[in-house]
Amino acid sequence: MIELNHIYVTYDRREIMRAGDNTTEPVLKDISLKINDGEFAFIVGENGAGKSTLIKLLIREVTADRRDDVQSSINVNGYDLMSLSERDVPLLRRTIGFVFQDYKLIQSMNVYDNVAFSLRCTDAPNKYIRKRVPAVIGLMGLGSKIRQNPEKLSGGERQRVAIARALAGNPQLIIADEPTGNLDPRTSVEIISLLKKINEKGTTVVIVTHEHELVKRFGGRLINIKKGEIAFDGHV
Amino acid sequence: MIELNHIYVTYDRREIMRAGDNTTEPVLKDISLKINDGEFAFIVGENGAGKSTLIKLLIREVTADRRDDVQSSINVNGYDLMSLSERDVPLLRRTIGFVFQDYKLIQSMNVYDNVAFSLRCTDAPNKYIRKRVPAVIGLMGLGSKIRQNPEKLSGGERQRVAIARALAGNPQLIIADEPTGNLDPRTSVEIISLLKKINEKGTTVVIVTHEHELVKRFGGRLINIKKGEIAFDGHV
Amino acid sequence: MRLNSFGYLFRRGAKGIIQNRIMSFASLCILTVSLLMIGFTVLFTSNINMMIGNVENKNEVIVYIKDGTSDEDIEKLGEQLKGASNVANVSFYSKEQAFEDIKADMTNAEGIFDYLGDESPLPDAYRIRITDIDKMSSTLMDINGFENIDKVKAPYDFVNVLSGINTMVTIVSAVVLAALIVVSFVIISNTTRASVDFRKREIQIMKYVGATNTFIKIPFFIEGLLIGIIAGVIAFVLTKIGYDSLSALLSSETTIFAAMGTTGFIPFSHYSVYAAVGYIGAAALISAIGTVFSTRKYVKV
Amino acid sequence: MRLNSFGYLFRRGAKGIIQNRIMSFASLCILTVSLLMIGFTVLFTSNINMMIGNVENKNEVIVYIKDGTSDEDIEKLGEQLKGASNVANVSFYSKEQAFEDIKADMTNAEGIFDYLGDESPLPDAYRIRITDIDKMSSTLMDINGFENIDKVKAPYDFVNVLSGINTMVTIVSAVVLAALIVVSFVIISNTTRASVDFRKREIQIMKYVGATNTFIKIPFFIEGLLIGIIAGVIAFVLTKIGYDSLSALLSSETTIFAAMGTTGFIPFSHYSVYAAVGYIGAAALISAIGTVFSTRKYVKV
Ligand SMILES: Nc1ncnc2c1ncn2[C@@H]1O[C@H](COP(=O)(O)OP(=O)(O)OP(=O)(O)O)[C@@H](O)[C@H]1O
Ligand SMILES: Nc1ncnc2c1ncn2[C@@H]1O[C@H](COP(=O)(O)OP(=O)(O)OP(=O)(O)O)[C@@H](O)[C@H]1O
Ligand SMILES: [Mg+2]
Ligand SMILES: [Mg+2]
Repeated sequence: MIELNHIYVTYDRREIMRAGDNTTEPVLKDISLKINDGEFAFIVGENGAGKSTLIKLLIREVTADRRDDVQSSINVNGYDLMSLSERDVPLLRRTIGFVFQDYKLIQSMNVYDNVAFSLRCTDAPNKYIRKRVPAVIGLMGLGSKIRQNPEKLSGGERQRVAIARALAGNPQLIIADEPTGNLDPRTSVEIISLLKKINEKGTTVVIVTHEHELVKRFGGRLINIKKGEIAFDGHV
Repeated sequence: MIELNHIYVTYDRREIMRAGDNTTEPVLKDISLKINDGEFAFIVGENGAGKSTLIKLLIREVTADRRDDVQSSINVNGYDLMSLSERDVPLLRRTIGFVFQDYKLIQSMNVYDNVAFSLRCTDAPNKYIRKRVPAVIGLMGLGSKIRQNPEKLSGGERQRVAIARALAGNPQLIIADEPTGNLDPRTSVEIISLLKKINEKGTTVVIVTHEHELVKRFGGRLINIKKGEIAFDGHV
Repeated sequence: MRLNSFGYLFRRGAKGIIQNRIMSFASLCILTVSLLMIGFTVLFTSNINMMIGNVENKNEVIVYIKDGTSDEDIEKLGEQLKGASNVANVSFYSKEQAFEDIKADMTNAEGIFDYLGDESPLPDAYRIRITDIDKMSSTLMDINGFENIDKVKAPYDFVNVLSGINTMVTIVSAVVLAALIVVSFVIISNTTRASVDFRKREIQIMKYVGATNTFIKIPFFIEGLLIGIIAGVIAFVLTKIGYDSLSALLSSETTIFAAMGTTGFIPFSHYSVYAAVGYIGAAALISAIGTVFSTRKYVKV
Repeated sequence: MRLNSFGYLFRRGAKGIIQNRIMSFASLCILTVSLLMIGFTVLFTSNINMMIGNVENKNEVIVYIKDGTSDEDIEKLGEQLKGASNVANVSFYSKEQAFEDIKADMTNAEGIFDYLGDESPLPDAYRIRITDIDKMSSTLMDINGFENIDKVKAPYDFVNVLSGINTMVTIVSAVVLAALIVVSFVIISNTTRASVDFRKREIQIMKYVGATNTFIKIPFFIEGLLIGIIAGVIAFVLTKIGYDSLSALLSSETTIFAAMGTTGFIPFSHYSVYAAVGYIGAAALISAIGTVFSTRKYVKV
C-alpha cells in the first residue's frame, strides 16, 4: 500500500543556485495520494512534471521535505518513510520490484544469473534461489532462453527478464518507469499485458508512461501529474 | 543525397560466436534506397529491425559488407563510403547534422558553448563562430536562453539546442534517431514541426521513430524496415 | 550473513582482481615498492645504528706507542693515561695481540702474513675507554701531550660519517616514502574506482533490489585485502633475498665490519618475524582500509 | 590547423589537468619519484666510479718506514723498491710532508695539531705506483720482505668494497626502477583514461560533428606534456637540493674523501645541464607518449 499526505520534494539545487538562480521551487507540491494493495495504476505527465521524482520518493532515493506549514506523511508497504533510517532502506526496497526503461541487465550474466543475482543480493538461501529463479523465468515465458546472454535477446525479451528479476523477490509492489520507452508499439502492448497479468494475481502495479494509447487500451487508474501537482486522479 | 545499392551489414560477432553461436546473420540485407536532396523521410520498424544500424552506416560508424555475389555501393553527400579512407570520415560527418534521443549536450557548457563547441571541433574561424552560433540559436527560438546551462532547460528546449548544434555546421542532411523518444506527446510534435521547417528551407531530413501518430500527422516519405529489409517505401 | 553469501562475496572479490587486472597490478607494484622502501630503510638504519652503537660504546681510543720505547716507559705511559681525566679504563694491547687480531680478520690475505712470518710489524698500544664521549677532543689533546706516543686514533670521524649517512638515508627515504604513500593511496583509490566503475551497473541494480551497504562493499574490501596480502608476501621475499645477498656480497669485507665493531650485518632471521607480520599486516590493512575508504565515496547508497 | 584552434586545444589540455587533478597529481608523483630514482642512481654510481677510478689509477701503495731508520737505510730501501718487479714509480713521502697533508685535510681538528706542535708524529714513507694492479698481491709480498719496513698499505680492500656497493646500488635501483616504470605507465594510462572518461560525452560529440582524430587527441597530448614538464622541473630542483645538501653534509669528512683520492663529490654544476635536459625531456616524452598511446586505445574514432 502506498499512502502520501501533503508531500513536497525539493532538490538540493546548490549547484544551480551557485549559477545565480535562487529559486528552489519544489518539484513535487502538496501531493496526497493513496494506492491500495492490488491496484493497477498509470502515471502520466509532461517532461519534467515530476513523475520520476515521485517514483524515487517511493523507494527512498529522494526524501520528502520536512515543512512547518503542513503535516507530511508517507507510507509504503508499511514503512514510514519520513522516519525510516538509512539502514532500513534495503528492507523497504525488498518489498518493491523495479523495472527500468533501459532494462538494466548485466551483460556478462545469462538470464538465470541476472535473476538469481537479485536474490543473492538479499542474502537468500541457495536452495530457495535454485527453486525460485526458474519459476519466475518460466512465468515470463523465457524458459527456453534461460542460459542465453541478454545481448542475444530482443528488446521485449530483455524487458521480460527485467520483470522476472523484479518478481523474484516476491514483492508486494511493482513499479515501472517508462518500461516501454525503447520498445516498438507491438512489443509495448505485450509488456503491459504481462504486467496486467501479474497485477491480476494480486501484486500492486504502478506504471509511468508517455504513451496515451496504452493507457486507453488497458484502462485502470490514471494519475496525471502537471508541474509537480496531481491534475487528475481517477479511473478511465 | 543518399544512395545505397545492395547493401549488407553484418556485425562482427566474435564474442557472440565464442559463446557458441556461429550464425552471423546480416543485420541489414540487400538494402537499396535513394533519398534525394530536400526530402523529408521517416524510418520506422520494430526493435532490432536495423534502423539505427542503417543510420550508423550513413555516418560510417559501421561499414557495409564487401560481398562477391552483389555489387554494393553507398554514396552519402558525394562521398563514396565503400572506398572512404579513415582520414576522410570527419569530412563526411561535417556534411551531416545529428540529433540524438538523449540530446547529448555537455552539462558544463551553456547553450552558446554547446553549439559553438561543434564548430570549434571542425576548426572553424572564431569570427565565423561568433556570428553563426547566435543565429542558429535564434532560429530555434532560444535567444533568451543562450547563456543558460542545459540542466535548467526542459526536455523540449534541450532537444532544440541539439538541433541548433546539428544545424550550426550548415549540413546538407540532418539525421535524427528517435529524437522524441524521451519527450511527451505535445513536445514531440513541437520538435518534429521544427525539423519540418528546417526541411522546408532545403535541408534533407531523415527521422527514425516508433511513434506512428507523428508519421500520420506529418506525412512525407515513409520507409519501414522489417528484420533488416525494406518492407515498405513510399509516401503517406 | 549466511555462509553461502560470504563465499559468494569472496569469489566476487577475487574475480574483481582479475577483471580489473591492470589496476590491481599497479596497486600491487606500488604497495610492494613502498613496503620495500620502508623495509630497506629500517634494515639499513638499524644496521648503521648498531654500528654507531658499537663504535660509540667502545668509546675506545687507541694510543700507539713509539717503536723502541722501553718497557719501563710503556708502563709509565700506562700510569699517566690512567691518571688522565675522563679516562675510564686503560688496557695494554701488545703488538703481538694486534697482529693476531689482524691476521684473524684478514682471512683473505693469508698469503701475505705467511710470508711476513711471526714477527709483528705493528706497534704496541694502549686501548683507552673514555667516560664522556662529548669531551673527547680535550681528552685527546691532553693525551697527545704525553711522551712516547706515536699516534692517537679516535673513532670520532667515523661515527660522524655513519650518523651523517644515517640522517641522509632517513631523510631521502622519508621524502620518497611520502611521495610513494600519496601515490599508493591514489592508486588504491583508483583501483577501487575502476573496480566500482566496472560494476557500476551491478551496484546500481544491487541498490535497487535491496542489498545492504555492507553487502555491496564486502567484495571490494576482500579485493583490497587480497592485493595487500600478496604485496606483503612479495615484499617479504624480495627483502629476504636482497638483504641476504647484500650480506653475502659484503661478508668478505671483514676489515670494514671490524672497524665498525661487528663481523657483519645483523642476520635476517633476527627480523623475519617482524618483517613478515609487519609487511603483510600493513599492506593488507592499508589496502583494505584504502578500499573501504574509497568505496564509501563511490558507492553512495 | 588554425592558431585559434591550437590555443583552444591548449586551454582544454591545461583544464584537463585541473578537472582530473587527483590522477594528474598521481602521475606527477610517480614520474617525479621515478626520475629521482634514476637521477640519484646515476649520480651515486658516477661518484663511486670516479672514486674507484681515482683509487685504482693511483695504483698507489704506501710503504711506511720503521721509525729510527737511518737516512742511508732509507735510501737503500728506495733503491730496493725501484728494483722490484711490477713497480713503476717510487717517491719519497717524508713524515713532515705527511703531517702537513693531514693537517690540511683535518681542518676541523686544528686544535689538536696546534697542541702537537710542529714535530710530525707520522712515519716517513715511500709511495709506490704499481704497473699491473692484478699482480698486486705478489708485489706486496715481495715488498714486505724488505728491511726497515713498518707497514704496507694497499688500496685493495677499498676498491672491492666500493665496487660491491656500486653493484648493489645498481641492482637494487634497477629492480625498484622496473617496478616504478610499470607503475608509471599504468598510472599515466589511467590518468589518460580518467581524463578521457571525464570527457567521454565530449569526445563522442566531437566524433559525430566531424572532428579529426588529431583534433581529439591534442588536448590529451598537451595534458601529458605539461605534467611531464612539471615533473621534470620538480625532480630537477629536488635533485639539486638533495645532492648539494648531501655534499655539504659530507664535506667535512675530508679524510674519507682523501682516502678515495678526491676532495668531495663531483659538483652538481657538472651535471646540471644534462640533468635538466634529461629529466624534463624524458618526463615530457614518456608522459606525452604514454598519453597518446593510451588515448589511441580509448578514443576509437
Ligand atoms: N537530481 C536532480 N537534481 C536537481 N533537479 C532534478 C534532479 N532530477 C530531476 N530534477 C528536476 O526535477 C524536475 C522533475 O524531474 P523528473 O525526472 O521527476 O520529471 P519526469 O516527470 O520524470 O520527466 P520525464 O518525462 O522527462 O522523465 C525537472 O525539472 C528536473 O529538471
Ligand atoms: N554493436 C553491435 N554488435 C553486434 N550486434 C549489434 C550491435 N548493434 C546492434 N546489434 C544488433 O543488430 C540488430 C539491429 O540493431 P539496431 O540497433 O539497428 O536496431 P533498431 O532498429 O535501431 O532497434 P531499436 O528500435 O530498438 O532502436 C539487433 O539484433 C542488435 O542486437
Ligand atoms: Mg522520468
Ligand atoms: Mg535504434
